[in-house]
Amino acid sequence: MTEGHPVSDVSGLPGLLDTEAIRKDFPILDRTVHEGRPLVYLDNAASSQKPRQVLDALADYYERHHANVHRGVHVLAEEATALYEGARDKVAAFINAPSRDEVVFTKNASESLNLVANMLGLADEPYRVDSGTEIVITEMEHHSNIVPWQLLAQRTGAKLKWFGLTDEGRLDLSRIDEVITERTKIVSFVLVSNVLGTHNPVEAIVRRAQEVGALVLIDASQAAPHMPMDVQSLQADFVAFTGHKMCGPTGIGVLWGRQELLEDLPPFLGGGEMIETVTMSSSTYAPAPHKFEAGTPPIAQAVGLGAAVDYLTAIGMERIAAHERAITGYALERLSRVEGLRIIGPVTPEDRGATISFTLGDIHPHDVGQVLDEQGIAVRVGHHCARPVCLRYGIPATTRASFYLYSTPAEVDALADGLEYVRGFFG
Amino acid sequence: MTEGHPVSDVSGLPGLLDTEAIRKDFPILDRTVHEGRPLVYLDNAASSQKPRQVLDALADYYERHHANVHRGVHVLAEEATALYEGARDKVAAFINAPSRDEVVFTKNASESLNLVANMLGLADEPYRVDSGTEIVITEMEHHSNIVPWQLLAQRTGAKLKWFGLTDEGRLDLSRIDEVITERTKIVSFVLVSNVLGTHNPVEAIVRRAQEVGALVLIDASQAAPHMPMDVQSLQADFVAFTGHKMCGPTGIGVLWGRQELLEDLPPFLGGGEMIETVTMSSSTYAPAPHKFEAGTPPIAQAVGLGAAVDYLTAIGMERIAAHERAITGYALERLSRVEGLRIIGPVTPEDRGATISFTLGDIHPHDVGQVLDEQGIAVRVGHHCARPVCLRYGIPATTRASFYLYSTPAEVDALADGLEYVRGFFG
Amino acid sequence: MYQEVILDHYKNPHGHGLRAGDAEVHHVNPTCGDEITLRVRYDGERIADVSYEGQGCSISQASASVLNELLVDRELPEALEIQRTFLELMQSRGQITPDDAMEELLQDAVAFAGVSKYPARVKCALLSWMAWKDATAQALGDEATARGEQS
Amino acid sequence: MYQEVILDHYKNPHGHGLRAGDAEVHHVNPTCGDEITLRVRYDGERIADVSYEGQGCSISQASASVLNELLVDRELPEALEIQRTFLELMQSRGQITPDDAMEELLQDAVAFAGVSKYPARVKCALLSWMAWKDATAQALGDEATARGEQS
Ligand SMILES: Cc1ncc(COP(=O)(O)O)c(C=O)c1O
Ligand SMILES: Cc1ncc(COP(=O)(O)O)c(C=O)c1O
Repeated sequence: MTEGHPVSDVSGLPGLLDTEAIRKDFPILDRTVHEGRPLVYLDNAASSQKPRQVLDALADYYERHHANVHRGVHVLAEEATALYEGARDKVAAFINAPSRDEVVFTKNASESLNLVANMLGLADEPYRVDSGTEIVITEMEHHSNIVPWQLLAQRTGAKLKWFGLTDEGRLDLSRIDEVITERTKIVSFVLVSNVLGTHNPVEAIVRRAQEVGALVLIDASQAAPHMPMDVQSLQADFVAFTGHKMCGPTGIGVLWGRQELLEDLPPFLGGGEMIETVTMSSSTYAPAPHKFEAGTPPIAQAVGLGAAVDYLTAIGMERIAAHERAITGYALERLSRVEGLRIIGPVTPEDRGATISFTLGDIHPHDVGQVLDEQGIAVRVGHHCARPVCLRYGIPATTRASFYLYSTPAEVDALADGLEYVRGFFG
Repeated sequence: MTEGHPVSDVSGLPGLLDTEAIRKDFPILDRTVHEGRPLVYLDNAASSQKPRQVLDALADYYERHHANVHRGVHVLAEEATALYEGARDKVAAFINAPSRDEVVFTKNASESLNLVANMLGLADEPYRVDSGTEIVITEMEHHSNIVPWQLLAQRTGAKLKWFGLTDEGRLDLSRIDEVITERTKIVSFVLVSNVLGTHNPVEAIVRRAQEVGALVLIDASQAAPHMPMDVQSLQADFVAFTGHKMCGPTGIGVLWGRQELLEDLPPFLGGGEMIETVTMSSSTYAPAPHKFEAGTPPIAQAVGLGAAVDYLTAIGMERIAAHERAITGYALERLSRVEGLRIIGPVTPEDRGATISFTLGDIHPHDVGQVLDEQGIAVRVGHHCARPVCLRYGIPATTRASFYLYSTPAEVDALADGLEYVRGFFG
Repeated sequence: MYQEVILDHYKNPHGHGLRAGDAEVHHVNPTCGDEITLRVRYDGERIADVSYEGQGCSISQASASVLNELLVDRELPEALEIQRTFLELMQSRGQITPDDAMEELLQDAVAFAGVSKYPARVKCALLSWMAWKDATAQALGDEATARGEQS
Repeated sequence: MYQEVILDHYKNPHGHGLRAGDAEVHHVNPTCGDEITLRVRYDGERIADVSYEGQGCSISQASASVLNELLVDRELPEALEIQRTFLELMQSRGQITPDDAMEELLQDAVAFAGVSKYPARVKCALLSWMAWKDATAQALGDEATARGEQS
């Protein structure tokens, strides 16, 4: 499928994409498991599958253009550099970055988040996080947006604070002025939760952070794959996301940062092309983004991410968002009819993404997941690298189904039917 | 080609591999550049090309098995985990690691080196690098093994010292007892230089380091692709290398470390699967290697590296080393006959790798490289991310030709002829 | 993997609940959050009781029930042999098909053979067994346990 | 890319060497180590001399020679126009084919059009031009240079 994904409405749901055409792009979706059962892949929040267009871009890169990037004067080095830097242009356009130089390639969102935490620990004033200052996160963060801040707090003596959650699975911002204070240096929060699905309100948090002069980092790992992203309208200082959840390869992440900040902040990892000049006793650094890209970068992976961005853009992020809204609405309704099923997170489709966590009676999520798997249905079970959320809701773990542009109403039906079977099995 | 690379001796050089068969595995080597000139790829020290076997492993992974690894209870998650962890087993066997848990996957060698530097800055005694302690490197290091130590020295107040170089391009170990002292915490050096080609003597350095209780980190980025590696016989504490130089994908590196050290040392990046348990206020960490692998790892890239290791092992690292020795000997001889050519580094094949740097009269390396490129010959020019080496030998840059298992005597001839042409062109 | 025997033990666990003991341990499987609190009571080297309470999946719950059924009233060396055999079976990645001798020794526990094919679930099956061994070492000293191991 | 004209300038550079000047700058291209020391001497807004010394590839050397030939004896606004046009050509990634007007303005410098296709080498060609602009700003003040820019 190269162009035009006509909206289908066979199921009667408005806004669905032509998944029949789209699914042809994803070779793995043809797979069967457990002796011939068709794969129903509902683990997209953990990682998405890859379209042929991305795999072709990878193969073409390695078969025709590979060399190390930068500073080469031969054809392959020039082609590889053009492809790598071209991927940066594509990503910059995808998130509406004011400048391509604001796009730093990392290995995953976790590195992007750690990069910011470490830069702030090493920075000069006014950015420096040290004792007497505060870091603010939320109780619904992924471990990758908790642990770096715990480590930074331990190393610097700064205080780690967080926003709690309401019973409905939303951020409790009622005491925002006490949480974000004049001592706050950085507020880092998730745009869409990978457990609850909650889409968080950016504006209120950014406004308060700006009031007190704190920087804002947004973890868009579960947002960038699913909706139009505009870093300028978000008004954050940094945005992090990861390639493998948005049809791209593993091994590539992105950190977007405002140019002045990237210029002012110190480098983190050293080596390779991040320098301007090196003597044994001292070095000066290249301008951003290269300052933050030590060593041979994930070249092929950036090229693959560029192809993923092209693929998503050709379909249209607005249309992908609409598709997922329709599927999520349908799934929420279908699941609510499964006896004993309790959704952890918002139960209606407003301000939420296509990730639904739930418990099923007192059947342990591992058992739910395993019995679903035997029917070919792939969901994730556990704490989804966000254990504090489970603690908050007093449950050891959840079962999580998460949808993407290729998910169909029939897959939602398979999930609901599968859950009924699970209930019977352990009933 | 799947098996048996009979030794060919058409060229009369002993020990050559059957490059005709091997080259069929590398699609890119069929490429032509600049209107039909066959590609002569002599930039292997910057990055190697990839055999079909590795590209097939990548495609198969994405088309049939991809999911996020660990903690999944569905078929794809289990398959992806088995493939990812299987790659760890392969790498462990390739370097003769006592335990698979000593193999940490990073994004490249630079991250591996930075990881050690950062761990030591954060470690408790007896490993801790701080003011009053010393770090020892050499003047022939890649920037990736200089800058992390400069950054560490700046942050901690430790002193950075280094071994100088002899006129012949070898380490000057004459004052080893003054360079490595009781204050030394870590000695980090390159096994094979990426500029000079020098293969450094490990034993003398390790013996002295052990005497004073310093740790030893070996940068094997230019060694692991080219010769049998045995981390046990090296007797180092850490060994770093990178996938893309050894027929593997970009975006993957390795840090091997002794188990007790990996257990004792603190984590560096936080998030994802590197934890054991997380609450908002504190976390405990998973055992190594996972403690050092924050976030979704480069899954497909590890699988690709595993396939590269299989490929290299099937041919045999001893035989690859013999092939490169033969090619290097031939190249040294051929190049020494080019008028005005000065080799920077050892001029005979003993204790050196298949990387040869040189200057050609006072023709600037950029011009040498560009005119070679017009003939289809890809070499690298510049300081090769090891600027102190150029400073040491009083030259702004070098031209560097570097060989690998698919390099042929005919390619050496093309290089020598090409250089004669360059001389004429600028003469 | 969900043998009838396993489901039975899950739905009707043997010896569930905490009773008096000589030692108590609390084990957690951090990867999935399964937890068990387990007590052992010894009468010399005879296992007088294994009592437990926990939360977790059917596999970890059923496995604790089977453990109780198998080990209570045994002498330590014999119990250790059962534990060792079960461990071996679980770590076999589906490669071991239990023979008659093993079936006789492990009884209901052979039903877990299928679980060994699922690396993510092996830890669930072993949770109570690891806890029991730990509690035993606390109650009788490492030495008794180690002695048992060599037998 | 290696036009005869470029090779000629490389082998026989114009105005090479350092002579008296109103300002001196030293520029380095960190990616390849090319270096230039360049002095300008002004007579009002007329360029009385551009003298230089450096090391680098044929492109950077030839480009400095062309600069000397083109700019000496010009008035500043005209020189700035030449500089701007050369910059535009070099940043065109091979997309601009110089027309007659450009050829007239740039003279020998149009030979560098081919270099613009090689991103790694564009900086070499621009090294002396950036140095000249910097030296001019030092000699005459930023203002004069900026004024020239707007003309
Ligand atoms: C000796 C040496 N060390 C370290 C590196 C860094 O490797 P990477 O760029 O893959 O991080 C290289 C390669 O560029 C190298 O040649
Ligand atoms: C919300 C959120 N943040 C961060 C991450 C970390 O992404 P990665 O594992 O690619 O580093 C994830 C995904 O696992 C996520 O869902």
